[in-house]
This record gives sequence, structure tokens and C-alpha cells, in this order.
Amino acid sequence: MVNELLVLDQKKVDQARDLARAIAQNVQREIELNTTVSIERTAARLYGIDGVDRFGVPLPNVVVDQVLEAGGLDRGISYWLANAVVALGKTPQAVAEACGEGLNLCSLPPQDPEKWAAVEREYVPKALDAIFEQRKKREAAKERLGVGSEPLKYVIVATGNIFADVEQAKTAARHGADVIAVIRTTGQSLLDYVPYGTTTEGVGGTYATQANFKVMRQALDEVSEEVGRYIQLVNYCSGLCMPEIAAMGALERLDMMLNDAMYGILFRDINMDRTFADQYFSRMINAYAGIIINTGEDNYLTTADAYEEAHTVLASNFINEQLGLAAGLENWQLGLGHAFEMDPKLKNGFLYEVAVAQTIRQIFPQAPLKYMPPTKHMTGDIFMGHVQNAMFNLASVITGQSIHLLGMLTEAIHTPHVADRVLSLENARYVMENARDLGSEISFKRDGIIQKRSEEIVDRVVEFLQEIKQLGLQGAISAGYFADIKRPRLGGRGRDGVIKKGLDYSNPFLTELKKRLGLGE
Amino acid sequence: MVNELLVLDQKKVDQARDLARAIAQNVQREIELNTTVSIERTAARLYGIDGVDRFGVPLPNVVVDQVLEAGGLDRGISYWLANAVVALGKTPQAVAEACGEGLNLCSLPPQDPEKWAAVEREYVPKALDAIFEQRKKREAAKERLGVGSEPLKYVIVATGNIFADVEQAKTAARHGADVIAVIRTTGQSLLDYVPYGTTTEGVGGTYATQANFKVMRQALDEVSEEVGRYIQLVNYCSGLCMPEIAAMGALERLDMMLNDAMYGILFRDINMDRTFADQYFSRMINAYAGIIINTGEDNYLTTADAYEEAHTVLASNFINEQLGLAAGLENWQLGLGHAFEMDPKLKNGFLYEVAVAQTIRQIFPQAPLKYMPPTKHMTGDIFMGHVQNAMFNLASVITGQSIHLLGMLTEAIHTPHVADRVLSLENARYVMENARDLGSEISFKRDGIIQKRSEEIVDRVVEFLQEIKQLGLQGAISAGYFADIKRPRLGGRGRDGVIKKGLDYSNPFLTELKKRLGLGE
Amino acid sequence: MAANGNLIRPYGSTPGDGQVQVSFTLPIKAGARAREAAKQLAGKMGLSDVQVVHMKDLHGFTYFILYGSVVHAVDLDRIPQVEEEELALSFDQINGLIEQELGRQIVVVGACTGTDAHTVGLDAIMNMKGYGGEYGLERYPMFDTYNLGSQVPNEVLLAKAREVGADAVLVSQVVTERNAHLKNLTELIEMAEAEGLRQDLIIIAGGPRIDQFLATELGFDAGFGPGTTPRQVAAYLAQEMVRRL
Amino acid sequence: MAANGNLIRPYGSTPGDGQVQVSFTLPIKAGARAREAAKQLAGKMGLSDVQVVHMKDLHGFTYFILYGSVVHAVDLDRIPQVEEEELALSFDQINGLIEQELGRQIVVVGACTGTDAHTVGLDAIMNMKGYGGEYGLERYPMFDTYNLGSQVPNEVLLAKAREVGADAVLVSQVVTERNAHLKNLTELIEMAEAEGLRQDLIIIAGGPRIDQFLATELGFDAGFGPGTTPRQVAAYLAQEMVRRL
Ligand code: B12
Ligand code: B12
Ligand SMILES: Cc1ncc(COP(=O)(O)O)c(C=O)c1O
Ligand SMILES: Cc1ncc(COP(=O)(O)O)c(C=O)c1O
Repeated sequence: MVNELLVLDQKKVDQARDLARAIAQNVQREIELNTTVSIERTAARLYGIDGVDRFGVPLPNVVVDQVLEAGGLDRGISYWLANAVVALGKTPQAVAEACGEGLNLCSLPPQDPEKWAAVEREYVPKALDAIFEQRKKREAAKERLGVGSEPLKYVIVATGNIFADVEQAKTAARHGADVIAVIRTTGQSLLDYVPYGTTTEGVGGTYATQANFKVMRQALDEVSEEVGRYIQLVNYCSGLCMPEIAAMGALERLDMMLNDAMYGILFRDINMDRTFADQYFSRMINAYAGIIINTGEDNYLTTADAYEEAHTVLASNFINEQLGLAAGLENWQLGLGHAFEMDPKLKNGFLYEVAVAQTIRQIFPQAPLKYMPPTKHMTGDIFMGHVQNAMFNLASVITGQSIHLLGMLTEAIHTPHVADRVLSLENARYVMENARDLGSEISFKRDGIIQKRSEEIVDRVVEFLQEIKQLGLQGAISAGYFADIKRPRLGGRGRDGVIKKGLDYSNPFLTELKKRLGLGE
Repeated sequence: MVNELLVLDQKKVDQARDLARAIAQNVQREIELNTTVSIERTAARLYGIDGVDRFGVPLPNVVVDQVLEAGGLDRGISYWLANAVVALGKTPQAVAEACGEGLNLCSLPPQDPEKWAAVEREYVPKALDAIFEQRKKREAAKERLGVGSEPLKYVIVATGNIFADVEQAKTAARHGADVIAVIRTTGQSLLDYVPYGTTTEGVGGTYATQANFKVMRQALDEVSEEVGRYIQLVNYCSGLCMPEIAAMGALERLDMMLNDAMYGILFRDINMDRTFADQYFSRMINAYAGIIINTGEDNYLTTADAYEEAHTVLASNFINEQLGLAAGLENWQLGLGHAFEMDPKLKNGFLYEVAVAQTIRQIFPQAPLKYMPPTKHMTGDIFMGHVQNAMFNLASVITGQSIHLLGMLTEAIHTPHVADRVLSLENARYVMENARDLGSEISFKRDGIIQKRSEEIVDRVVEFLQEIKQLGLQGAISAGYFADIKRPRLGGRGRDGVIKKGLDYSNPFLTELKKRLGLGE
Repeated sequence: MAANGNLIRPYGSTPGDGQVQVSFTLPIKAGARAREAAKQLAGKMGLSDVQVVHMKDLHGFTYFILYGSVVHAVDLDRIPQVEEEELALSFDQINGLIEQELGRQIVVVGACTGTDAHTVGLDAIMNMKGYGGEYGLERYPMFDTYNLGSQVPNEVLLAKAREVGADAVLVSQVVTERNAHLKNLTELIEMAEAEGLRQDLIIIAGGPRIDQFLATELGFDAGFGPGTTPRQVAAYLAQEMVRRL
Repeated sequence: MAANGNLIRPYGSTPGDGQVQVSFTLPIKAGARAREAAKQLAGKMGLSDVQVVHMKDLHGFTYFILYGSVVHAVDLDRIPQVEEEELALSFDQINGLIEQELGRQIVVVGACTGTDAHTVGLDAIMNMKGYGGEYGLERYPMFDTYNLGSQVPNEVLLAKAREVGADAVLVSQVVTERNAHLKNLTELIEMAEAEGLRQDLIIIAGGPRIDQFLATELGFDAGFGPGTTPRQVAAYLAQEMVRRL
């Protein structure tokens, strides 16, 4: 499938991958020690708990917060809920509603372990089966309708209003979009709860809520039938509610999720223990739901220089791969990210860009790579911007990228207008069809700029990963190894939501997922 | 210099070139038999005759028409003028002015042959020396300032008003244009005279007049100093006044001329004997003036399909080359034309396009190829148009074209606005710098689409030229071999301006040019 | 889409947000005053919340790209209904209709008039080969066609129409610089009227800048713009001939 | 360039030809009526000789590109003169000026306010590294800088300004959706006034949609748009401080 345009030194690639595996294993060991409020809220959601109390607080928060306050969360929310179900003879949802009215879970008498274990045995498989149902539904739909040809054309909608988003998404699908991402409103990632219900007010994006997921998935199901192509839906499994959103997305049949092991730490200043724990559980859910994740390496290049820092993108790809595999994701689910952010004024910038894109392509031949468009160097000159996007489209088709986030000519101006998206889709269609087989037509000179640049990056990535291994990933992040940003181990948001697991801790969803995903203890 | 991206069968290329040479020689034999009113008017102009009579008729027309009417043109205008100069003791200009007032050259008594021969010996070298002076001036300026790097960025101005053109041209030069072409007003090519003086009224272009040439050359000389690059000027050495315009352009230091051996026949329905004779003399002048010609093969593709008819473009390039060499042009002066007119909807159209552009590049390694932009498939969608132009810019830099006529995003709408040109220049600069060395980085697969397409075209061109040789070029044109247009030998405009040379015919300018160009008799 | 029944406004991201994109060049050098001049011009055009997103100095001129929300709306009720498109008849249906209803060929004469030499569009409609995968009129058994080609003076076109007893005259105009097309088209109708030919002929115009509204305003029976297929023209002519019976 | 002294109009090909390009989407399906609606809207915007050069159906919406000649002109005399740009002082000149005239460092506090997390622009101005090959304020010996980073509430910014005895406050606003920037900027000035800080501070704003006119209208001392270099800001601050002595 992948054209071998470059000659890679497989030994070095293997070495880099081994280093990343070792780095990931070290992180993984620490992940196992902690749980987080969001992991526990996810468990609550998987028990079927949804809705808000009379103050508008989501019930998963209500139950988890009260247990946290009572100091009982190191046992895991599952125990407390199951215990309450037995004690009160109510469904978990009814229990949570009661909590909303004042009930305190920790004040209920402990029940017969056999009984609450039975409750877990009832609810846990039910939840996971529901997720698997959606997976089968997706697979059947993909099978029946197809998904468009790679590079898949991925566009964003971001009106702030889910119903307006639906209109924009449908129009995009009708004009060739294969994948629709609903961008989140500014700052949602820092909310330590997931808002409830359909929403119409957002700045620069639309709230990620389960109801909004459902509205959009249904609209896309309709338009999929109309256009004869299964249109995939994306949202953000990221921020302080990462695993909850994974659960919501799995249940509402989202198809892809932005989901990165380090993004929250670096770009949202979220505590690293929180993030590492959250990403692990969220990825297990994504893995089991058959969802493709999109990692966020493109973000490195919005502040750092794409030429100078190319190797950090690749290093992060390696780490995301290993942490992803550790969470049960398969290679076809690893939409590792990178971006076309080379300075347009750089002579031969296109060659350097192709070198990186092709290197990543060959190193991760089975991964559905996600290629991000020019953003940083886009200006108000929409005409030039459209050309920058054309070159990006070309780089993508030459190097055989999988998921192609379309650049918008108005990137520097506003979230896309309805026509912007259509213009971009037409740009991509033209360039990609016009140069469809160029990647299989050419080869690069052995001593050429592109090959040399590729070799340089691979060399640098090995060095870089060696240093990271030395420091430990947490140490490296603290030392500013990625995106020039230093994040101390003990700093960052959401740190008080990290709880050391008690000896009696249990999360039966995680345990069951491990089993179903075939992950050893 | 030229990257050998394709493997060409040199035997076939040689065969095609031999066929074209034979075809050209046959045409050349017939060219020698005729003169034309425009050739004779050119001689008059080279005697220094300029200006108009009181009815506004250009004096070169006045003198030539009266001799034609009197049946004396088969001797050549030079004799009649020289004779009058001797008879009246006036300068040729004064003689011509007198003709404007009623003098008839043919009614003057024949003078001592020695005397009028002496007049010729005085005026002919003077005229040619003046041309050569301009050539040296250009060469010095090019040497001193440089001319920009290839592909040279060539833009058109076409306001209809020479003074407005000047503004637009300067702005273009300041934003990166290397070459400025002043487009001619609709229909000038069918005028059998060259208008006089500066002009401000034209539709879709500006009159080509000697005064306009001078105004623009001076403006460009100024801006050349300002931008530190010698900005080259182009006009149309084409239509019924082809050789006159060559003379005007040579004297006013134009740097390039649209000048094709067959364009007038095919696209302006000008008689073929007229065109062949005119192109020969005009090219001798261009050759001696050090002017680069631009041939018009792009025009084939404005009506015919670029995929189907690619070989006709190449065949015409071969013929233009041979007729050009026969007129004393050197390889570095042969700006053979071709065009990026592939249907944008054609899958892999870019590959087919690159195949042709690269084939032509390798077949004519020393020629300053002129590559024309998409025009026919440009629509009112200026955004898509800008992307089509980007792909054209890319094809050009990959295949190492020399003279690159910038596509305008508004091609389907209007002659370029001042900002359109700047947007196009920025498009070209970005794409070409960003992919500057791509052409030397890659090679094409031996069994790939591009290589195969190239082979197919070379095969077809050999067949095609074989057929043309059989029919003779005139026969082939009559039979509709080019651009699907049939032009009978005896049809077409300007045929009554073709005169069989008498036994006593002489054109001392042509004779002297032959000598100076080293062309055998 | 709009508060008031038939008023519509541009739409970018949310219904009725009025978003438009504008670009132009002003004869002033780039800078704060130039940007303000651009904003004021946009204001006069009815834009509010104007964003000058690009300002490029062209040496004494400045090129601008801007976005804003236009205050104007269009009342759809004030736009005359036009037959959006003739019934989509097939090649065979068209020939059938003519044969049945007229019982004879429709005679059409076409030309690119004035100094216009752009024949591709007219050829696309009239010649065998056609356009967009559809045959041209010449291929229809029930059309008798005369394509006079390029740069045909209006009088020559009308003379030919009279000579062959044409039912319809087809004019193509591509060059629009200095409104060349308007002059040529107006002249044709005036001539046809002066010669008393107007009411006996279906006279239609086509070209990239022609549309139904413009054409009828200029006194033509119909106008055809970019992307017209020969079948649309054939269908129109057949049905119009039948209407005129 | 224009008949009347200081009136200017857009220019495409010939002086004063008024040529503008416009694009927008209307909530109506493509066709003859849609094209006419677009023309009418353009007419209301003051365009004459409107050419609809592109009409694309977006399923119920239609996207248009059009050209026309705008009748409006802008009177340059009505545009207030602004100091187009501060005297272009060099790094050393700026430091020299401050040292000589003030004899002490200028203290500046900067932040991306409200929910805005786009720090790149402010960093470009304030941090060591700078922008476009020029050092940021932090590198100037005569500036004492505090960059508070992203998502800073206005009250926190002002509190810090008071705390460090700032001479100048630098605010960056990049997100403009739903006019978020206008709200944040207005609030800041109101707070500063309420707290009696306004007149003791130079308060300036920057961002891709900020300019001198907008900023002064909102009560700021100056506004800086796209492409601003740190040296421009440093030069402005130095000279403004001197003016205020
Ligand atoms: C090909 C072409 C040429 C060819 C023409 C070959 C030929 N035999 O036709 C050549 C190279 C000769 C040429 C020359 C010139 N051209 Co020219 N040309 C073009 C080009 C690239 C494409 C036109 C085309 O073929 N379109 C394809 C056809 C199928 O589309 P169409 O004409 O719109 O036709 C469709 C409909 O409009 C409709 N239609 C059209 N006619 C009719 C008639 C009827 C009755 C009906 C029912 C329908 C109908 O149906 C058709 C099919 O859908 C355009 C740019 C562009 N991309 O549009 C410039 C363009 C039209 N040319 C232009 C100019 C200025 C010229 C010149 C004057 C330049 C010069 N100074 O030398 C010359 C002079 C020609 C002259 N005397 O008219 C300008 C016109 C500017 C303006 N708005 O006035 C354009 C827009 C380019 C530009 N931006 O400068 N040109
Ligand atoms: C990089 C980037 C990001 C990065 C920011 C990283 C960082 N640490 O800053 C990340 C990925 C985090 C991001 C996130 C988002 N972004 Co963002 N982002 C951009 C992008 C691509 C580039 C901005 C940039 O860095 N420009 C380069 C700097 C140097 O330019 P500048 O800011 O204009 O600054 C210059 C001048 O304006 C001036 N200046 C600026 N500030 C100041 C201050 C002072 C005092 C002075 C004197 C001068 C000055 O000087 C600077 C140097 O010349 C733009 C698109 C674009 N190409 O512009 C979108 C863009 C700004 N983002 C946008 C959006 C919507 C978002 C999100 C809300 C999306 C979402 N829903 O998740 C989030 C949320 C962020 C938030 N809470 O604010 C929109 C804003 C739309 C609008 N008009 O409101 C844009 C336009 C993209 C788009 N089309 O959708 N983004
Ligand atoms: C992995 C990942 N998560 C989240 C985001 C941004 O969203 P938010 O601001 O909601 O965190 C991005 C942005 O590109 C991303 O790559
Ligand atoms: C060789 C040549 N001459 C002339 C022209 C067109 O000009 P005119 O209409 O003045 O003949 C072209 C057009 O492309 C050309 O290629």
C-alpha cells in the first residue's frame, strides 16, 4: 500500500520504537497507581448515569464529588454505586438522582459483597455490549456504504450552535467531505464536567455533549444514505473529561476522537498524572469502540518552527503509538498526527515537508495518519491561503496520508463559513485527482534533499528519544522537551482530581475492558 | 541544465527533427519566390520612413500601395525609393512625405544604377546597425542587471490605454514580474497597416504602435533600474504586419516577440504564402535583433483537447524550430510554446501534463520554452482558478520551463486588474520557491504513467510528421492537420498582398541580413 | 432563513449573519489611513462589523480583502418569476415534438457578432460535436443550422436569416470589455426591428456574461449563460416554436 | 486619480473604474432567480454593471462570486490624519531615548485577556525572541516586562499593573467570534477608569483585527494590527512616555 519513496534505515526506526516502548512502559507503570475523578465519572456514566441535578450539575459529578469529599474515592465509584443499588434497590440512575436530592452514598451501610459484585456483573457487560453494538453498527455501515477514498477529506464545523452545525455538516458531506469534526467551544477542555443537553451557544466551537453527539450522528447517518458514503463523526476526547467523552462517544457512535497522551499537559496545562491516567482509560474505551484516535502533534508546530522541530513531532508519534498500543488500540486505530506548517517563505519548504510526511508514512505504514493543514502561516490573504492549501493537498496525496484535515482559505479570519468549506473541498478534489498517482510514479534521489532530510530527522529522533528515556517522559516534559513548554510534575490543572488507588480499589469496567481487549494485567 | 527525468528514444527524436527539417526546407523553397506588401513596407520603414499622410494612412503603406498599384512591386520597394532619393535628392522620409502629397514613385525617371545602389549601401547598413546597437544595449543591460531566474515570470497588460498599461506594468515589475507583454487590441492583427502614435483606445488590449513600444520600453527601463532587474518587453510580431512589427520592435528594443510560422494561417485565416514569406523576413530581423520569439502552439489547445492533441503541439514545435533556424534564429531565441490546458477533471491530468512539458523540455534543451497557463478550463470561480494556476506553476518549475506566462485567477472574467497580477505573482513565487529543486530531486518510474505517456507522444509525433512531409506543410494545413482547422492554399486574408518576385527583385535589407546572419543563399 | 417572509440576506455561519467578502484596490498607499478608507467604503456599501483582513501595498495603490455583514436584504417577491428551465426534453423528444407539432425543420442561423472571434461557445451549441457530452443542434434531424462563425457584422447575420428563411437567430457574445457585448446586442435588435424582421424571429443570445434577465431586457427572447447545453437550447427553441403556432 | 480632489474610488484597470469583487452565499437554490437576487443585492451595495461570474449550488444555498463597479467614493479629507507610524527608531535609539529622557526603565504588563489563549502574538511583542527578526521588549535593557500569558481576567491584569507600578498595559485579543474582543477590551477600559488607573497608564491593544482607529475608539491609546514588530511598539511606548513627561 505505502509507496517506499524513501530509503529508511530500519535499524534506527526499530531503535526509536524500542526507546518509545520503554518510555511508555515507565509511564504505564505509574498510570496503574492512580485513578481520577473523570475516570470515576466515566464509570458512573457507564452505569447509565446521565442528566443534571436541580443546580444543573451533571449527576456523574454529583456522585463522584460526594464520594471524593467523603474520602471514599480511592475505592472507586463502582463499589459505592453498586453498594447503593443493592442498599436501595434502585437503578444506578435513580440512585444518582437521589444523590442530587441529598442522598450521600458513603453514608449507606456496606452491603453483602456478593450482592454488589452481582450488580457490577450485571451493569458492566451491558454497558460494554452497548458500545460493541455501536461498533458493529458502524462496521456494517462502513461495509455497506464505503467511506470515501484516502486521503479522507475531513472538515470542521464550529458555529457554536449544534443545529447550525448540522446544516453546515450536511452541506459539506454533499460536497465531498468524508469526515466531520465538531469543534469544541473555547475553553471546554478545562471544565471538569461535561455539559448536558443540546446547546446553541459557543464561541469558536460547539459544546461537546452527549445530546449534541446524538443530534449530529443522526444527521450524518441521514446524509450518509443520501450521498452513499458513511460520513464519519469526530469530537474531542481531550481535556479534563477525556474518558467521559470517550464513553459518550462510544455510546453515540462517534467514529474518531482527538485523543492525545500529552496534549492536555502541554497545551492546556493539565496535570500530567491526571492526563496519563485519563488517556489510558479513554483509549481503552476508544479501542473497544473501534474508534480511530487522532493525536495532536500538529499543535507543536503552531508555536514551534516546523523545520526545526520536525523530530519532536515524530518522537511524539512514537510515544503516542506505544501508549496507544498499551491501551489496546490497534494500529489501524492510531491516527497519528502531523502538520503542514513549514514557513511558506522557506526555499524548498515543500521538499522538506514531503520528506517529513513521507518519513512518518513509512514508519507507521498501518496507521491512519492524520495530516493537518497550514494554519500558523495562513494570513488574511485568502487567495494565497487557498494556494498554500493546494500545496498541502498535493503533499498529502503524494505521500499517501490517510485522514486529511482540509485547510480553509479563511483560516486566519473566522471559523469556516459554509462556502469556505466547499471551496476547500473543491480544491482538494481537484489537486488530489489531478495528481492521484503521482506518489507511485516518482522516486527520490538517493543523495537528494528529501532523502537527506529524512535521514536527519530519523537520526535526531533517536537521539531525542534516548534523552527522554533517560529523563523519563515526565522529566522530559518538565524540562521543556516538547513545544518549548515546561510542565512541572506537580503542577497543572485537575491535580486534585488524581487519587491514589486504595488497596480495595476496583473499576470493573477497566478490568472487563482489559479482558475484552486482551490486555494482560 | 535540463534534468533528464524522462528516458527519450533519441533515435525517434532525431527522426522527428529530420522530418521537420525536410518539411521546412520545402516551405523555404517557396518562400524565396514571393515578396509581400508587408515585407516591402518593412523595407520602407528600415529606410526610416514613418508617420502618416493627411488621411492618416501610414507612409510605408502610401509608398508601397502606389508601387503595387502601378505594378512595380515585383522589383521591390527598395529600388523605387532609392531611385527617388537619387532623382529628388531627398531623404527617403521626405520622399515618402511627398508621396503622401501626390508624388508617384513609378513616374520618376530611372536613375543611374550606380547611384541608387549607393543609396542602398548607405541606408541598409545604417538601419541594421541601429538594430544592432539596440541589441548591444539590451545585452549590456541584461548583463548588468540580470533578468530574474527561470521560469521567468511573464505577465500581460491589456488596458487598451498605453499610459494605463505603463502603470500596470510597473506595478507588476515591482512585484516580481520579469517580462511584460502588452496585449494587442482585438483585431489589430487583421489590419494591413500599423497604426501610428501613442494610443489610449483599445478593446481587450492596446494598439501595437512604434510610439507605444517606445513609451513602454522607456517605462520599463526606468523600473528595471528601480528593481535591479532588466524587465523584458514583449509584443506581437504576428498578423498581416508581422515583419513591420519586427522592424519596429527591433528599433525600440523589444526583447521578445510572439512570432509563429503558422498561427496567422490557422487562427487569423491569413493566406499561407503571405504568412510564410512574412514570418521568414520577420524572423531574420528578430534573429539579428537578438530578440527571443514566442511561438503560439498554446493556441491549438484553446479549441482542441490537450490530451488528444498533445502531439500536434510538439510537431508544431519541431516545425517552428526548423523554420526559425532557417531564418537565422539561434536556439536560445526559440521560445517554443506549449500550454497547461489539461482538463482539470481528468484523473492524473497533472501527470499527463508533466509528461508533455518534460518531453518538450528534453527535446529542446537549449530553447527558452514558453509555457502558457490554463485558460480554457478557467471559470468564474476565481478561487479554483488560482489553484489551477498553482498546479501550473508547479508543473513549470518541476520541468524547468524558461518563460512562464502567469495564469490569472480572473482569466474567465476580464483582462487582468492590477491586483490580479500581483496575486498571480505571489502565487508563482510561493509555489516555485517552495518547490524550487523538486525537478532535480525526483525521477519517474520506467514503466510509469508519465514515461509511457511521453513515449506515446514521441511515437505519435513521428507518425504525424511523416504524414505532413508526405502532404507538404501547405497540404497538411489545407487538410486540417492542425487545430482541426482547414485552410486552403489559395484562401485567407492578405493574399493579394503576395507578389511573385520579378527577375530584377531586390531587397537589400534581406540580402544584408542574410550576410550578417551567415545564412547561405 | 430570514425574519421577514421573503427577505433573504447572505449567510456565512449562522442564518442571516449577512457575511460577505469583498476585495478591491484603492489609489492610496497602504497604512492606517488606507485601511480606514477601505472601511469607510465598505460602510457605504452597507457593511457593518467590517474586518480588513488583508492590506497589500502595490506601490501607491493598496489591495484590500475584507469581510463584513451587509445590512441589505433582497426581497424575493420582487424578483420576477422566470421559467427556471425548459422542461428537460430528450434528444428524441425534441425531434419528436418538432416533427409532430411543426411538421418541418426549425431553421437557425448563428454567429459571433461584431469583432468577437470566440467561436467555441457558439460551436458548442450549434455544431455536431456539441458540449458536455451532448450533441449540438446540427446533429438534430429537425434542425437546419447555419453557423456563420466569427466576427460577423449584424447586417450580414440578418441578411443570412432572411435568405434562408430562418426561424431563429443565435448570437454569441463573449468579449465584454468596454461593454462591447451590450453595444452589439442592442444594435442587432434595433436593426431587426428596423428591417421588420423582429416579430418573425426567435432571437436569442448566449455567452459567459449573458443571462435571461439581461437578454430580455435588451429585447431578446431568451438568454443563455455559462454551462448551457445544446439540448437546453434545442428544447427552448422547439417549445417556443410550438407556443408561437 | 479621481475627478474630485480627495475622492477616491476602487481601481481595477483604469483609474476610477470602481471595480470590486464580492462573494457571498444566499439561502436560495441556484438558478436564474438566484442570480437575479445576487445582482439585486449587489445593486443595493452600490454596484453597477454587475457580473455574476460564478454561481454554485450548495444544496439550498447558492454561493456567488461577482464583479461590478461601485458607485461610492471615499473622501480622504474626512479621514482623520493619524501618525502613520512612529519615527523608525533603532533598538539602540529607543533605549537611548528612554535612558536620556526618562532616566529609568519603562514598566509594561501584558496579557491575553478573557478566554483568549492565543499567546503567540503577545509573546512576539514581549518575549526575548521577538518577531520578524527583531528582539522583543524583554530584550530591551530599558523595558521591565511582565507577560501574564493567556486567559487572564481584566481585573487580574489591572491588579498586576498596580502591583508593579506599570507605565503601560499591553492587551492581546485574537478571538473575535461573537465580538469577544470588543467585550473584553471595553470592559478593561471601564475597569481602569472605575479604578482611577486610566490616566496614569498607557493602555494599548493588539491582535489581527485591531487597528489604530478601532483602538482609540474603544478608549485605548493605540492599537496594533497584524505584522506589528516589537520595535514599533517599543518606539511608540518610548515616545509616548516622553510626550507625557
Ligand atoms: C479560447 C479563448 C480565446 C481563443 C478563441 C478561439 C475560438 N475559436 O473561439 C483565442 C486565443 C483566439 C482568443 C482570442 C482573444 N481573446 Co479570448 N479567450 C478564450 C478563453 C480562454 C476561453 C473561451 C472559451 O472558449 N470558453 C468555452 C465556451 C464553451 O464557453 P462560452 O463561450 O461561455 O460558451 C458557453 C455559454 O456561454 C453558452 N453560449 C456561448 N455563446 C452562445 C450563443 C448562444 C446562442 C447560446 C444559446 C449559448 C451560448 O454556451 C456555451 C456552452 O455552455 C477565454 C477565457 C475563459 N476561460 O473563459 C478568453 C477570453 C474570452 N478572451 C478574451 C480576450 C480579451 C481575447 C482577445 C481580445 C485578446 C487579445 N487582445 O488578443 C483575443 C481576440 C479575440 C476576438 N477578436 O474576439 C477575454 C475577454 C475579456 C472580456 N470580458 O471581454 C477572456 C475572458 C480572457 C481574458 N481574461 O482576458 N481567446
Ligand atoms: C496558533 C493558533 C492557535 C493555537 C494557539 C497557541 C498559542 N499559544 O497562542 C491553539 C492551537 C492553541 C489555538 C486554539 C484555538 N483557536 Co486558534 N489559531 C491559531 C492560528 C493558527 C495562528 C495564530 C497565531 O499564532 N498568529 C501569529 C501571531 C504572531 O499573529 P497575531 O496573533 O496576529 O499577532 C501579531 C499582531 O496581531 C500583533 N499583536 C497581537 N497581539 C498583540 C498585543 C499587543 C499589545 C500588540 C502591541 C500587538 C499585538 O503583533 C503580533 C506580531 O505581529 C490562528 C489562525 C491564523 N492563521 O491566524 C487560529 C485562530 C486565531 N484560532 C481560532 C480559534 C477559534 C481557536 C479555538 C477557539 C478553536 C477551538 N474551538 O478549539 C481554540 C481556543 C483557544 C482560546 N481559548 O483562545 C480562530 C479565531 C476565530 C476568530 N476570528 O475569532 C482562528 C482565526 C482560526 C480559525 N479560523 O478558526 N489556536
Ligand atoms: C488532541 C487534541 N485535543 C484537543 C484539542 C483542542 O481542543 P481543546 O481546546 O478543546 O482542548 C486539540 C487541538 O487541536 C487536539 O489536538
Ligand atoms: C503567435 C501569436 N500571435 C498572435 C496572437 C494573438 O494576437 P492577435 O489576435 O493579435 O493575432 C497569439 C495569441 O496567443 C499568438 O500566439
